[in-house]
Order: sequence, then structure tokens, then C-alpha cells
Amino acid sequence: MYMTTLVANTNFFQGKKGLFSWIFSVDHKRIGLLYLYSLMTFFIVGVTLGLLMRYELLNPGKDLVEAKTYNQLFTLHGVIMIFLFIIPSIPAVFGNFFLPIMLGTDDVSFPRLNLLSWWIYILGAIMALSTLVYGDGPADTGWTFYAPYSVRTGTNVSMAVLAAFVLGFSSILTGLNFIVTIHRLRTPGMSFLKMPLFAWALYATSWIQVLATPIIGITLLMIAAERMLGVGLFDPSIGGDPILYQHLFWIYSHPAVYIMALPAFGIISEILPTFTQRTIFGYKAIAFSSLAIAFVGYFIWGHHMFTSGMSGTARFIFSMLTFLVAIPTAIKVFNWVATLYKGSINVQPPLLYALAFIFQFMIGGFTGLILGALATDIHLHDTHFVVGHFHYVMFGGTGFAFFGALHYWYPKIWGKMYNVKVANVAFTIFFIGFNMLYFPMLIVGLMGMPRRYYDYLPEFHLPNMISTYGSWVLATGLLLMLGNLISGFYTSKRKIGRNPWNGITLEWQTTSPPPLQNFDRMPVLPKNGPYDYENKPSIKE
Amino acid sequence: MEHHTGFVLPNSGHNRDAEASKLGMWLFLFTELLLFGGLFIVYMVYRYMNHDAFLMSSFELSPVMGTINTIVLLVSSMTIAMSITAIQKGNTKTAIKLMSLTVFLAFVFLVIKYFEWSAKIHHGLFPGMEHYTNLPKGEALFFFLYFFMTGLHAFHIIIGVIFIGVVISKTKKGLLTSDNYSLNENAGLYWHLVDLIWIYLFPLFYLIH
Amino acid sequence: MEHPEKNKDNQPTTHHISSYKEHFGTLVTLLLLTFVTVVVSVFGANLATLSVATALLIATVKVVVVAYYFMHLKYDLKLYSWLVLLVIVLFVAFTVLTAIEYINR
Amino acid sequence: MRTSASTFAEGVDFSLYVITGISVFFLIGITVVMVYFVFRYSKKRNPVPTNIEGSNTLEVLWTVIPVLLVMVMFYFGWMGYKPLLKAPDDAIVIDAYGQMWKFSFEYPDGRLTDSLVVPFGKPVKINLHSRDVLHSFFIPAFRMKEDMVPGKNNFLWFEATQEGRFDILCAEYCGQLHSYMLSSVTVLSEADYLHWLANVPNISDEHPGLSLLKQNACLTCHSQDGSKIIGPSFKGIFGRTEIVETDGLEREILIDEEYIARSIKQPNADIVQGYMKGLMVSYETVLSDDQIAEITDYLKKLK
Ligand code: HEA
Ligand code: HEA
Ligand code: HEC
Ligand code: CUA
Ligand SMILES: [Cu+2]
Repeated sequence: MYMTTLVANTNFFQGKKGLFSWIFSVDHKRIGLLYLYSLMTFFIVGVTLGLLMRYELLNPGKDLVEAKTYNQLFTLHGVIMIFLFIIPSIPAVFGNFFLPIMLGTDDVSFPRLNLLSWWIYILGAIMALSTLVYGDGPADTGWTFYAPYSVRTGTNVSMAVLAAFVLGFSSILTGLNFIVTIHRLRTPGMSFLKMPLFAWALYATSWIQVLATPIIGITLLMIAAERMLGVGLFDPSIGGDPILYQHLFWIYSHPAVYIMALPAFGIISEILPTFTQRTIFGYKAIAFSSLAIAFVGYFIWGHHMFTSGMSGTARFIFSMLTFLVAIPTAIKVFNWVATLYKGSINVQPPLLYALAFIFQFMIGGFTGLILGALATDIHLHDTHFVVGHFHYVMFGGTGFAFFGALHYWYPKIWGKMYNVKVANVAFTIFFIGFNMLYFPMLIVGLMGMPRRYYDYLPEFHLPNMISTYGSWVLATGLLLMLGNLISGFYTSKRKIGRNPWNGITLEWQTTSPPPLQNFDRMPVLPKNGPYDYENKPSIKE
Repeated sequence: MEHHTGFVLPNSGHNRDAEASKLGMWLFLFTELLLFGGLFIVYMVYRYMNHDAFLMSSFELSPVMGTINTIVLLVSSMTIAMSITAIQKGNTKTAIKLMSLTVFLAFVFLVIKYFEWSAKIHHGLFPGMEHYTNLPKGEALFFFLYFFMTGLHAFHIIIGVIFIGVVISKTKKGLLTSDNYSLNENAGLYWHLVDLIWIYLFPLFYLIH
Repeated sequence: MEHPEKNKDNQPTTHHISSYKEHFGTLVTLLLLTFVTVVVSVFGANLATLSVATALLIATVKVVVVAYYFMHLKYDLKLYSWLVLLVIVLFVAFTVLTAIEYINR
Repeated sequence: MRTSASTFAEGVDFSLYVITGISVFFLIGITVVMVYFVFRYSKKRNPVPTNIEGSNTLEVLWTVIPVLLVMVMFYFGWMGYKPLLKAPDDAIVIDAYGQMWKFSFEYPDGRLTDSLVVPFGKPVKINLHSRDVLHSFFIPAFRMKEDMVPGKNNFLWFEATQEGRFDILCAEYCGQLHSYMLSSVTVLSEADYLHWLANVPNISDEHPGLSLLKQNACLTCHSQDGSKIIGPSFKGIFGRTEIVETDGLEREILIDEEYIARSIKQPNADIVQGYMKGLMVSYETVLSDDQIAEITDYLKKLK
């Protein structure tokens, strides 16, 4: 057996060089960055598709593409955004990079499995994108692949569902690795209740990844089998039931929305203490509410099917449980706001993203409540109101948290700094563009415009127009933000020390960037819990 | 390596940690259980909706073959469990014998399965075949699920055989011993999972008359 | 939820060695249960759905036996038993919620 | 928001106002507090932070209050929805069919239409059916929708509270022309409705084959003027030769009665070159042989 002996003064970028030293690296930090670069690539593809869709919806009638192409656009957009971007996003990038460091260890429990999961992710991504260039074209079913249409259409659905199946494995392996890491590798003295909240969030997320993903795996496999063998498993003419497909799909896909949201909550719980310089308010409440969300989240999938003709009893139960899941989220929001109270607040780009997160996630959450109520969902189901809802939670929530995290940990990861002023301007444009893009969708949804509509009635024109203009504003902000981050690599002159934001969790005790073994000296835990600013260990350069 | 600072991180992801690999294995088993769980839900709903057709079709299956296979799997589960006792006690040879016996029983299971499947396929009951497409409502579903679930299960048997094969060869090479047997344990856990799933498949398909 | 401290050479904390006899006893129990299942289903055919329920009940007992003895849950950390329970609770919840929908249609 | 034109709409709108009201209150309240804190406790104004670990009283408070509030939301949502569960016994029953990409309606007296006409202030029950994939029957002005699921009998009922013409939209994605799957419901006063029922002719004097094509939505995919929509045009179809793919092999065929009947019963047996498999579904159980003969007769005339 061997122990880890630490090597001083080399960071993880140094050491082995070259492409192969990256794509075959078992170092969690390099794997995290591999995820970051691949994920951003797919994100750019996804948003470009989104922009094209918005352009098509600028005016009624044809603006750009044919109906069938539009349908393929939103399907591919949804598949990329869900399976390639947002589900892996925070766990695979920042979880991989920072979880071991925050726990005070040198890697995850299964480093090779970790690398394997990145490879599987790339394989799945290639499969998903391959439909663009070969076969009968990308699927045109929507990311939900509802039977029986998904079984009948001539487009390449089989490849798309198999890709999602493969991507599921990648997600499972990440989750599995994190659970074991959290159980086994916390540094001595760090009990569960002294873990940073980001670790708690990842812990809850990982349980969803492990326990929900298999269900969608098998369901999508059935769709593929059905198409290949020509049997109608979900086809009433042989005794099947299309609604059963929806149950199985949402048994996974509702919990999956918390795979997207919980890590983002974790990010916010890290950013707030750092920029208020005080302990988080209600540590336990925030930690346990993550578990509560993960648990209750399993039992409310039916709210996606309120108009499918479910029995009244089932609608009653699912609607009631849906409302219950709002409670732990409410607890988090209140505790975050209370954390600002009597802090010493340093307004920096990461904090701006966190505040925007809270605001936008609230809008997303409240529209979720409107959808969770039976009467209103009967009207709003499958309208652009739903589209507005989920972009608010996914993009306005998780997306913003992702970019907040990028701004927060940028100096730690690369040891450099971006231009803060430009970052603030980019944020402002981003924020305005975002709300201009998605708020009108809520309005047009209330007016009754169904989603997945290539063309629409004239009375829906104005909000759609505003929305499309908003997408251009948003794009400007995003380009400025990414440009600023990238140019930070080249123009940053300042040498960044260990702790530019005066943070307290363990990653700030090591060098920026961290050494290959994560620490060049033994990490020291604050006395009373991870955010105990009163007993903050002093950090010498 | 290069020059050392002389201090060591107490917990490391690069250490051998038997408890961690066991926990990892269990988590993996959970995903497998839920994978089949999804299929059991499908089975439940379709059986409820096509009650009589499922009854009718299950008569096509032979409970005798099913029972024999159940016994085969249970015995193999015992042999693999015993092989772990053996290796814990340091009886490497016995352990290898017991694991080989498990593999042999797995083959017996697969051979019986093969004969069962060929009989069904001979009757044209495989999804997509002529006779299958003309089956009455509900029966086609039964056979789809039969082939899909037992097929997936057989696939797991094959994986298990490979897994145990690897463990046998590592044990032979002396890489796994009485103080390093977590791979043996994990292979055992996996094999028991295969058994667990069969324990449900058996009554649901063969015994529902 | 406290995790076990590893001892210094990182060996599993659980050293229990089950005897061959215990394994054999487990097998006999399982075979007996199998026998009961077959008898109930084949000869109790007129009990109709009841026989399915019994068969599933016995199967569940068998599963518990396998997990408890063969899979060593009995001698492992309590954590594993709790997690197995969690998975079972989830699966049962999935089936029950789905069933509620179909039965009340 | 559009006009609300059914009794159900009142329940929906009311619960919408309740939930939105509570939500907007919290949204604005929390945002204002948040922004205030950021200013009041900024580094400049408050250089020394105070560590406050939490407060059990507050935790309880902000668990219990939201629980009560969401239960209120749930209650109104459920009450607004509940009337939909059971249609009154005296409702007029109309069958609605969805198929790619057309709605059609069948009245109790067998009258077939492609848009809906209902009386004002009378309960109307719509049984929802689908002939192929999922569709959803959505009337925004009535605030209601329900999916049309093949093999499953869903329904919906309403009482119109306003005369006029309202849109019906398909709200479940159903393929290429999903967004063009539109129809309308016209609410007439009872007298006008009865007049419509009694006098407006049902079956026109058009060719029965054409009526069948219209009723079964064939014309959403097949044009009569030679243009290509989803499927090959019907113009000049009879007697033309074309290349089809059968079991992966290409062959040339001449379109005759037999071929048309087969194309309708087993559309995926021969796939016309340049078209996609799987789009057209079999009409074997929908159209009788006599009806197919009518259609063929009409197609022969479409030169
Ligand atoms: C990140 C992803 C994410 C998250 C976190 C959520 C969160 C929630 N979602 Fe959302 N949802 C999606 C992603 C997400 N959703 C997606 C992708 C779809 C569409 C899928 C598709 O069809 O393609 C969807 C669709 C969807 C539907 C189906 C709509 C339809 O198709 O008819 C419903 C219905 O109930 C719903 C409800 C909710 C609820 C109640 C929450 C709750 O968790 C929200 C809880 C949060 C709050 C309530 C706000 C914070 C609380 C406070 C500020 C305190 C004050 C609170 C009170 C007084 C109560 N969502
Ligand atoms: C994380 C998830 C995520 C994110 C970030 C987004 C981002 C966007 N989405 Fe998203 N969307 C989904 C997930 C997401 N979406 C899902 C799951 C669906 C459901 C699919 C389905 O129905 O099956 C959906 C559906 C959906 C629809 C509904 C389609 C319909 O029902 O008819 C629309 C319509 O406008 C839309 C628009 C957009 C836009 C404009 C963006 C914007 O964010 C894009 C903003 C653009 C930028 C910020 C671009 C910046 C530009 C560059 C960086 C480079 C540009 C380069 C060139 C142009 C060459 N999306
Ligand atoms: C969803 C779209 C759709 C609908 C609705 C539809 N069809 Fe078709 N049809 C197609 C497509 C696509 C093809 C070409 C592929 C093929 O041969 O199957 C086709 C082919 C045909 C052909 C063969 C044409 C040729 O040139 O060989 C006939 C005849 C036909 N359809 C009749 C009908 C009739 C009658 C109906 C209504 C009862 C109908 N179709 C409804 C899509 C449709
Ligand atoms: Cu019919 Cu959409
Ligand atoms: Cu949901």
C-alpha cells in the first residue's frame, strides 16, 4: 500500500504536458476542466440552436426554417441543454474540481472511474450530435420522446435515446464516486455536519443521480427496442399504454430537475458567506433541506401529466406533494437572505450572480407553483408559460449559478484574474437580456400559446418579438462575459494569492492553482463548522 | 518522485480502501435494482391491464425448467458465498474451486435458458416474428417482456461470469489473499444480485397461473 | 451517519467470517421456500391472484435471506441495511403511486 | 389574458390570482429586503460583520407560514379543478377526434364537422379520442385542455358563458404540422344552435370520396393540386407509375385500385421514393372496403 506524499511548488497544470496527459489524466482537477471545456462547447451549440429558434419565432409564419427543421431544433436544443449541459454542469465541473479539495483530500475515491465517466460522456455526446450528420436527421420528438410519436417518426430517434442512455451512465458514475468520496475521504475532524454546504448539495444530488437515472435508462432502451424490433410496447393496439411511458420518463426526469438545481443551491451557499464575511445563517436547515428536496422530489413526477387523463385521486396526491417540495426550497431562500443580514458585503461579480440567482429562481419557483396547482395547470400545461418556467429555474437559476461559480473560483483554478469592471457590465447586460427573453414567454403562455409551435396566431406576435430581441441582448452579454473570462488568461498581470476573496473553505488554504496533490501543507479546519469566520485559520502565502 | 515536503494527507483517494469499494459496489447494485425496477413497473401495469392475456401466455412457459434454473442459481449463490469464506480463511485453492463451480452453474443456467428460448423462438414468439405480430392483444406484451427481462438478466449472468473469471485468475496469481479479498466480495455481491432478480422473475413469469 | 474510522492499514472494518455451515443452512432455507412457492402456485391455482401475492411474498422473504446472509448485511455496517431499505422504500413508492393512478382510472 | 368564456375559466382565473398574489408579494418582499441588506450592510457601511448562526424561531416560522400558504394554493387549485372530474348527466355529448393534424367532431346524430358548434349556457361533454399519436384539445378562452390519447377515453366538459368564436389549439406535440392543428368552437344562443342542428346541411353534395378524405384528414398530408405536403399529391394519382421501396428493395409500380387499397391499409408496405416511412398510419380499422372504393373512385377523377 502507498500513501500520498506531497510535492511542493508544482501546480497541476505543470507536470505532464500535452493532450494525452489531459484526456487520460486521473487527476480530478484535470477531469473537472475537461468537463468544463467540453461542456462549454456543447453549451455554445445549444444556445446557437436556441437563437435560431427565437429567430424563427420573431414573426408568425416562416422566418428562417421549415416546420420539420424547427421541430428538430428544439429537440436537439433540449437534449443538449438537459443531458449535455445542465445535468453534468456543476457537479462534473466544479464538483470534480473542488469536492476533494473542500474535503481536504487529494482525489475522489475512484479516480479511474472518474476518467471513465468523462469518456462515456464524450461518447454519448458524439452519439447525440452524430444524428446531425448521418441517418435520417436529428430526432423531432421533443426532449421528452413521448410515445407513440417517437416510435413512428422517421427521424433518428433511436440514436438520440441511446445517447441519452449512455449519458445516464456517465451521470451515475459521477454520483457514485461522490457518495463514496464523501463517506470515506473527509479529512479527520470533518464530520458530516462540518462539511461545506456545497458538499452537502452534491451529496443529495448524487443520490438522485444514482437512484433515478436507471429508470430512464431502461425506459429509453425500451423505446429503442420498440423501434428496432417493430413492436408497439406503448401502443394500445397490442394492449400497451402510451401514458405508462410518461410515468417512467418523469419518474426520472422530475428528480432530474433537482439534479440540476441542488448543486446550484450549493454554489450559492458558498458564495454568500465569502462575500458577506460571516457565517451562513441556518447551516443545518440548508444542509438537511437538500436531502428533503431530493427525497420528496421522487414522488411528484405526476405533475407533468395533469392533462393526460390521470385519475382524480392521482392528480390530488401529485399536486399536493408538488407543493410540499416548495417548502425546503423556501427554507433555503430565507436562510440565504438572512445571511446578508449584518454581513460586511463586498459586491463582486460572483455575488451579483448569486443575487440574480435568488431573484430569478424565485420567479421560476413561483411559476412552478402556478403549474403545480391543478386548475391553473389545466390551462397552462404545454404552453410557453412552462417554457418560461423552466428557463427561469434552469438558466436563470442553475445557469447563473454556474457562471457565478466560474467567476468565484476562476482565480483559484487558473491563478489569474479577469477584469472585474467588464464582468460587472457583462453581468448587467446578461441579466437584462435574460429577463427580456423569458418574461414575455410567461405572458404569451398565459395568453394560450402552446409550446413546440413553429408558427403562431397573430395575437401572440408582440411578446414573441420582445422575447427574440431579448435573446440578442442576452447573447451580447454572454459573449462579453466569455470574452472577458478568456482574455483574463492572457492579460492578467496580477499574481493571485491563495485567498483573493478571503474565503474560509479549505480550497482557499492551498495555492492558486492547487498543486497536483491539492495541498502543500496540512489544511486546518475552522473551530466551529465550515463557516466559522470568528475562528478563521490564518492563511499565510 | 521529486522532492518531498514530508507531510502526508491522511485520507487519500489513491489508497486501497476496501470499505469504499464495497460501498461503491452496493451503490452500483442499487442502480441495477432500479433498472429492473422500471421493468417490473411495466410488467405490473401491463399485467393489470391485460390480466387474462398474461395468464394465457404464461402457460407457454415451462415451470419445470424455471424451477430447475432457480435451484441452479441458488446453489451457485451458495458456492460463491462459500468461496469468500474460503479466501478469508486463506484456503485459496478451495476458493478457486468454489468460484469455478459457480461459473459452471452459470453455464448450466445459460444452457437451459438457451433451450427455453429456442423453443419459444421456434414457435415464432420472438418480437418481430410472423406469429408474434399476430398474437392477440396483451400476449405480445407478455412475450416482449419475457424476452426483454430474461434477456437482460442473462446478459447480467454473462457479465457476472466474466467478473468471476477475472477474480479467479487474480486469485490464482496470488493477487487476492486472505487480507485483500474485497474484489472477491464484490464479485460475490454482484452474483447475488443476479440471483435476487431471478427470484422475482421466476414467479412473475413462470408461476402466475 | 458517522463513517467508520478506518484502521491504520485500511482493511475492511468488518472481519466477520461466515461459516460454511451457515451458507449451507441458508441454501436449504432458500430451497425450501422455492418449493413452497412452486407448490402454492401450481397446486393452488384456483386461489388465482392470491397465489401471485403469496409467491411474491415468499420471493421477498427469499430476497431478504439472500441479502442478509449471503450478501453479509447481517455483519456489515448498519449503513448498508439502511441504504437497502431506502431503495426498497423508493421502489415501493414508485409502484404504489403508479398503481393508484391505474386502479382509479 | 384572453376573454374568459366558460364556467371553468372562473375557477382557473381565481386560483391564478390567489397564487400569483401570494407569489408577487413574496417576490417583491424578498427582493426588496435582499437589495436593502446589500446596501445597508455593504463593506463601507458595515466593515465588521456579526456572526449569527441561525435562529430556531425563525426556521420554524418560515417553515410553517409557507406550508400554510402552499396548502391554500393547493386548495384553490383543487377546488378550481374539481368540477372537471364529472360531467353533468344532462350534458350534450360530442365525440372529438384528433389525428395528424386535424380535429374532427361527431355529434350524437352522426353529424360530422371539423369545427365545433355548441349552445350557450348548456353543459357540453366532449369525449376525446386519437387516431394516431398524442394530441391535446386546448381552448384557451375556456381555460381548459385535456390530452387525446390513443386507446384511452379522456373527456372534458364545459358550459360556455359567452357567445362567439374561440380558438381550439393542439397543445401536445404531434409532429411536423403540430402548430397548424387548429380548429374553433362557436358558441351560439340556444335558438341559433337548434337552428344550426336542424337546418345547416350536414353532408354536402360533394363526392362522398372527397368527404371521406376530408373527414379522415387525408388532405392535411396529400394535396389535390400537385403540391407536395407530407405525402404524395393525389392529383393525377390514378394510373401514374412511380418508384416505391418494398422491404428495402426498389421497384416500379403502376397505381391501380389494388395498390391504393393497400396503401391505405398498409401504408408502410410500399414507401414512395422521396417520402418518409412511418408517417401515414394504417386506416384498415377506420375505413371499410366500401369507403375505400369511394375514395378510389374520387381519386380516379382527380386528373
Ligand atoms: C432546475 C430545474 C427545475 C426546478 C428546480 C423546478 C422546480 C419546480 N417545478 Fe419545474 N420544470 C422544469 C425544471 C425545474 N422545475 C422543467 C425542465 C420542466 C418542463 C419539462 C418539459 O415538459 O419539457 C418543468 C415543468 C414543471 C411542471 C409541469 C408543467 C406542465 O408541463 O404542465 C410543474 C408542475 O407542477 C413544475 C413545478 C415545479 C415546482 C413546484 C418546483 C419547485 O421546486 C419550486 C420551488 C421554489 C419556490 C417556491 C421559490 C422559492 C421559495 C420562496 C421564495 C419562499 C416563499 C415560498 C412560498 C410562500 C411557498 N415544473
Ligand atoms: C439549461 C437549459 C437551457 C438553456 C440554457 C436554454 C437556453 C435558451 N433556450 Fe431553451 N430549452 C431548454 C433548455 C434550455 N434552453 C429545454 C429543455 C427546452 C425544451 C425542449 C423541448 O421542447 O423538447 C427548451 C426549449 C426552448 C424553446 C421552446 C421551443 C418551443 O417550445 O417551441 C425556446 C424558444 O424560444 C428556447 C429558447 C432558448 C434561448 C433563446 C436560449 C438562450 O439561452 C440562448 C441565449 C443565447 C445566447 C446567450 C447565445 C450566445 C451566443 C453565442 C455564445 C455564440 C453565437 C454564435 C453564433 C450565432 C454563430 N428554448
Ligand atoms: C400523417 C400524414 C398522412 C396522412 C394523414 C395520410 N397519409 Fe397517405 N401517405 C403519407 C405519406 C408520407 C405517404 C408516402 C409514403 C408511403 O408510401 O407510405 C403516403 C402515401 C399514400 C398513398 C400512396 C401514394 C402514392 O403515390 O403511391 C395513398 C393512396 C395514400 N397515402 C392515401 C391516403 C388516404 C386515403 C388517407 C386518409 C384516409 C391518407 N393517405 C392519410 C402520409 C399521410
Ligand atoms: Cu396534434 Cu399537436
Ligand atoms: Cu417536475
